[in-house]
Amino acid sequence: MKSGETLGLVGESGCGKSTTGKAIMQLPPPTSGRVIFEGTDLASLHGTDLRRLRSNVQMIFQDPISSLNPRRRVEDIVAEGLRIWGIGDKSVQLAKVDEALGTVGLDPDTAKGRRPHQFSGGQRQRISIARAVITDPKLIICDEPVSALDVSIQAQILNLLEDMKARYQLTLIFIAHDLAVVKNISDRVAVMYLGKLCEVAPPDQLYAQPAHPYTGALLDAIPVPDPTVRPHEQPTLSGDLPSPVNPPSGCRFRTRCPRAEERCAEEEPLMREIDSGQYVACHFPLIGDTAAPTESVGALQTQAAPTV
Amino acid sequence: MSNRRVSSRLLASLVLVLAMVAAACGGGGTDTTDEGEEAGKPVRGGSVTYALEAETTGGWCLPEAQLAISGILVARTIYDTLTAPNAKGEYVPYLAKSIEHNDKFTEWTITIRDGVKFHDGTPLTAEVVKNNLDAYRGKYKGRAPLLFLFVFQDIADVQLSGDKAVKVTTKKPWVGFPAFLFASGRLGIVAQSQLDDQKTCDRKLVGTGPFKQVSWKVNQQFVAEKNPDYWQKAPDGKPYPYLDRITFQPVPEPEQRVNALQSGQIEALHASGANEFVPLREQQDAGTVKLYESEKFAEVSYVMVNASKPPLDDVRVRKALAHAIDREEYKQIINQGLFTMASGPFAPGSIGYLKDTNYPKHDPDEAEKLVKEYEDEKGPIRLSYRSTPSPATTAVAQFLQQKLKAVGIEFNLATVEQSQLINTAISGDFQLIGWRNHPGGDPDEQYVWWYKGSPANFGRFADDEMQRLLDAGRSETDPDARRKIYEDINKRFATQIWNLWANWTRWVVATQPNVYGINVETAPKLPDGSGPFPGLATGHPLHGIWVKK
Amino acid sequence: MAKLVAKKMLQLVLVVFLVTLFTFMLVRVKPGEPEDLLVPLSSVGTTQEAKDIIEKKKDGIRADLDLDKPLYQQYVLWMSDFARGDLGNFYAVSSERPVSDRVKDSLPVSLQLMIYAQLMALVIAIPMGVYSAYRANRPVDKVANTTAFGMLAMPNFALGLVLAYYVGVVLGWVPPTGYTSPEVDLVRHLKTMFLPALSLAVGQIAVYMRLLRSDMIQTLQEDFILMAKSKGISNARVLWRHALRPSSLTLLTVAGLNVGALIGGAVVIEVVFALPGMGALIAESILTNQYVALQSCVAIIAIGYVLINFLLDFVYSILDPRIRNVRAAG
Amino acid sequence: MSALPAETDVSLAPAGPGTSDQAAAEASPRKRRAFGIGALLAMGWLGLITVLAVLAPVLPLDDPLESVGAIARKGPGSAPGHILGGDSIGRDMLSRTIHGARASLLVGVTAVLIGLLIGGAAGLLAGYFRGRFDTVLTGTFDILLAFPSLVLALALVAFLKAEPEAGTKGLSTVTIVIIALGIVSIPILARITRANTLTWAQREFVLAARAQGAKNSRIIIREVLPNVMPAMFSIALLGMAVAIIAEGGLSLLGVGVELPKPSWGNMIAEGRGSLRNAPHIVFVPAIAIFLTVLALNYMGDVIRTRFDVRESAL
Repeated sequence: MKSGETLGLVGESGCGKSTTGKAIMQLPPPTSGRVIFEGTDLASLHGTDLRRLRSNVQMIFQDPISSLNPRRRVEDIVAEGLRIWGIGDKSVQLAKVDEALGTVGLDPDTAKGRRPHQFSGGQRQRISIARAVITDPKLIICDEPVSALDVSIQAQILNLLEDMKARYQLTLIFIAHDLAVVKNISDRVAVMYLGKLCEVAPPDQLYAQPAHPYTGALLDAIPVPDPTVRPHEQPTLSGDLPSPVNPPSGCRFRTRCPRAEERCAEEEPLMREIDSGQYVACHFPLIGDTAAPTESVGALQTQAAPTV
Repeated sequence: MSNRRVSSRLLASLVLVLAMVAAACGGGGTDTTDEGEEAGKPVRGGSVTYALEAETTGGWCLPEAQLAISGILVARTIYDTLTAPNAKGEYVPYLAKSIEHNDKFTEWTITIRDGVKFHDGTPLTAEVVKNNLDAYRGKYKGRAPLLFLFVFQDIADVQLSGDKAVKVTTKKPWVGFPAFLFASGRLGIVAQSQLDDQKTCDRKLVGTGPFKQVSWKVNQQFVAEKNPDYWQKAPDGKPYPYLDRITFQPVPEPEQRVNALQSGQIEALHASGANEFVPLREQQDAGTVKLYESEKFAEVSYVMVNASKPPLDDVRVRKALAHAIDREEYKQIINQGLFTMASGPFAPGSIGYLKDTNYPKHDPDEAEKLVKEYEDEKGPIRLSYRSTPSPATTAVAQFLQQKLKAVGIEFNLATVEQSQLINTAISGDFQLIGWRNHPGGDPDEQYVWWYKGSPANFGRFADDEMQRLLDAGRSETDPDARRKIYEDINKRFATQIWNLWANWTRWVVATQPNVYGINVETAPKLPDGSGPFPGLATGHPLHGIWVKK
Repeated sequence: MAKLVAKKMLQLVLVVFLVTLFTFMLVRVKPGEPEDLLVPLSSVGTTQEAKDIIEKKKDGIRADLDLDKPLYQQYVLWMSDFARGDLGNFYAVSSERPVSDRVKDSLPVSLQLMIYAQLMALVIAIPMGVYSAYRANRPVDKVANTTAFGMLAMPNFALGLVLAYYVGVVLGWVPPTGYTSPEVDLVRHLKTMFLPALSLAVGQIAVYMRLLRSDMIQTLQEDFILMAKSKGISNARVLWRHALRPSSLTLLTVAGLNVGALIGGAVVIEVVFALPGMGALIAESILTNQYVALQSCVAIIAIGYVLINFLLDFVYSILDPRIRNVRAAG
Repeated sequence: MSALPAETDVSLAPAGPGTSDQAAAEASPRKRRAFGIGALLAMGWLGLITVLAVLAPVLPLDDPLESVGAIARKGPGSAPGHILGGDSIGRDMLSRTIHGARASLLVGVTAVLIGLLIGGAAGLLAGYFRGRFDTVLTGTFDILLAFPSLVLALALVAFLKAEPEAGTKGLSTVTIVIIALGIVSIPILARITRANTLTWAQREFVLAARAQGAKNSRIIIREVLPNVMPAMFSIALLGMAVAIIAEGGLSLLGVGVELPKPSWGNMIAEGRGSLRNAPHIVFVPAIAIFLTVLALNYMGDVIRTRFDVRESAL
């Protein structure tokens, strides 16, 4: 990942998106694969170093209730990062809290003394964002930050995240199960299936010409707000998600893939660039008729290992 | 018994114990009974459940057993003693046919009754009696009597005298010896099989008594059924007992016993606390229960002092305790005004009884003076008092504590389970302890309790004068001289304060109105034709009990 | 499944080992020589004969308890005796009574008390719980709830004392004290057990009722109840046939777990009502320093408790995997 | 009620597993503030009894240890100046009841504090760190829980009780009872704290705190503890109730708070022989226990409802 970039990470529920997010934070450390942050393998860090590094990476969570401590006041929640690292004295901290609350669109004076339950879901997500940005992190992992919110609020929060990104020069990883949400905010979109990336591409390219059958199916599932367009005739995705503990052999998607052939069961497809900036892990992609070469082109580590 | 006048009422019994469950004796109350005349003819059959104040967890391997009143009652259903006290308190032959002594009271010949059988079918022989006596005095293989050992220290030898008699030789003249063959009902004659039983001697009981053991579940019940071959014959010519079955249930909480009787759960109980006398007398007035109360040949309730350890080895401290306690208030508060306060160990009617022994009067100022005197000399007095955890005994303990605190004596309380209390006393690991002992009988029976160095001298006072008096009393044959000796003993207690006297213990046996045969008027006569013993301190015979249908 | 059984068994063995070890240590660590605690007669011997008797007694106890051996051997020997049913003795100056004798007499009493209390609690609590769930937040429910709270706050020993006197004596309905075994007189047995069982049950009634009520309220909101109602099935039938069963799982779990606790938990009640059960036996053992007996009795109860837990755990994990998870979490 | 804390925690068990945090979180502020009349009464009684207990030595009461012969066994109202009458040896019942509250409340509060400090801390750490530490701790507590609690308390009291030698002072009986009941309450409080910690420690705000680089100690104290506190507190209230009752049970067995110092438990034990002619000696302290336990249980319940405490999943 490049600094300042927004990466959208998309996939069905349970496919390992949040795990990827947490793995980056080493919460808990991933069982395999590596996380390289500014040239450091995070798995090699322990104790204070790890904690200090974590403060450079922040998370915004899906559930606005669970992610804020109900027993603490907003001021304490937001200031926590500063206090942990002893940044500034009390007045500096207070000023920073006010500033952060202000930038996320909350009135610091009324908000500070209250507790999370006195806020609406959208406001709570704003608090989460204020908490995340207060220590000037480099990377923020947004774990489905808007999926629990009303549609009207979703847009506000997405806009706010865009603003924040610009204001604090953030790098964002934006996790969502919905391709539509990430389309506008992402510089690149990665599609994940059962813990593996299957396609990475800039959003416009991805939406216009999905290469992986799974991406295609996901795109088909987006409701189109145009009554003249008829729903797809063929069912988009059938069957249940196989167990991630014991994934199918070869290509993980083959059990649900309309294009699956014998090879898919025997050989795991590797990630390759199929178009400029568009990478796919499929033997029989939707674009370009060429079957995948048998030799690895090698690009991205498949197991949740973005680099910055 | 050829010779006696002795009227011994002795007995000492060992270990008795029982904390001072407040005791009895209602200011000369009458020994009530309103039955007798309308009782009619005894009926055979039926059963009685009798609630006892305690379980005898140690069992009834008699030579070794530590029996309190409840245990004695059970022992008297299964076993017979060689002698028994009669209406006048004289010890007359019971299981023995006769008991004779030489002129110097140093040789006692016990002749065995013919045709008596143990519950296992074996006959009562002179040899079994000899073995029993040897077992009690610690000379029988396999039996280890700890306390009777000392009671019978003055026995020199026990020998068979022909096949129908046993001859006991004593080390010195022993005037009151027949009383010791009763030993408060503890000296039952045990069958040979039980005597030789090493494992289950405490729970497989075989005697000659009116009832045979059926079962014993500890803390639950002891069941005994009629012994059809019992040697004592009722007036109708058939053997006693009248009842088919008797069941003893230990019910330690006195109020529960009264409750059980009132609710018809049981037919009889015994009790000695003021808290029980009050409701029982009310029910007697209402005609719902029948009482037999007795303060004859009573025990005395008291605080036993361990005189072997400072500060209680100093007579001034003991005197201060006596002066500190308001005995009149004790009577009102603890005994609800019911029982007579004791002046000494010997109850009214007993040899040695004195109305006024000159026991220290309530005098807090004098007490305080003595305390101060002692403390200036030897430092602060700190005492501890042990009693069982029952409400009645803790009330006594707290009352005493208040009174002593008022004269500047600190005093802490410790509760000890009933069955541990006796061990506490024996081991001497106490300063003050609530106690009840010395039932009336022959005063010589108290010998082991007070003799210098005796292990049963729980108070551990070692007094040469007392030793001299006790020895003199044991062998003195002249009644007047004897009385004088025991009066001196009584006075010696009042000046030395080895015990702090409370009240004479009054016992009551309460039954359903249709139960007869316990009180003196309806109880069976003794084999020699004399009247039944009126005291209740060592239980009562059970073979004459019958139930009107 | 076999793996689960094996794992549980291993756990069981471990817990039993630790429980017995704990009991064993608790008694052995107490200051003072065991034989002196059991026969506190050290200072009696003024004569050689008496000393001999006492020493012989203590030697016997030392040999009996293997006191000359190291602690771990004592434990192993005790456990192997225990496993063979030899629970040691009650030692007294005049007797040595096997503890197993007493346990044989006491255990049934405690089990009876426990079962009656349990049954009584369930029989009263279930209708109360069902009805107050049905009438949730109505006056009936509030009264029932308040009653439950009240019952929970009653110290069972004080309740026992009061019941014994007022119900047993003043009203004279049932015997206020004592024990009659069912073989002797079944009716009387049931009567004597009534008040102790009730005293013990009162707290449980409240617990069970509240438990059932809250589960039931949830069940009543489920769709299948609505459907049953819409089919015109009578309220009573809906409550008893359709709603009770799914609601009673938690109740039965808790009731089952209480079984073990109740065996020993009735100590005070047994003392109040003069019932010769295990609780009274343990109290007696503790208060009279009969520590061999104490060791064995406590071990019996602890093992019983662990076993019951084990069985319940096991049964329920088979019946309902959700419970396994919940329990694992708890 | 059962004298067993182990049962009691079950007993007061959940109003069902499905109570969601959502509900609590979204309860309106006003509703959260309001206490019902019941809670007010309960707090009033607890406050009153606490104040009386604390102030007992300076209140114009009779000496609780001094007998007045004339009022022995006299019922409430029958002796002027002694509104609750006298006990079996004529000590003022009102004074003894108030002084008894000192001992009973002291036992209840301190025993539970011991349980909270040790059991609470252990449960918190076990629930937070899990792993082997958790296994060992849970195992230990399971063993302690395998003993019926009153039996364990009784055994501990017997164990701790030194033979009273003249002139020496071992632990006072109050201390012994407190320690024994404290030890008994440790596994119960630990178990409940652990269960609650488990659920809270998985919340995302804990993750967020770790993401911000907070140390475990800070997370436990700042993030987890405040949330587990209501559960601990409500169980602590129940625990106090149980301890007060347990002291009574121990008193009845003769090993409770040492006489003549009154506790509600030993007052009942003392009065049990006089139920027939002086029932008030049992009833007055019994009612005091009843009301106190009722109030404690009720407050525990109120707290549980307000904070939506999750019970230990038994």
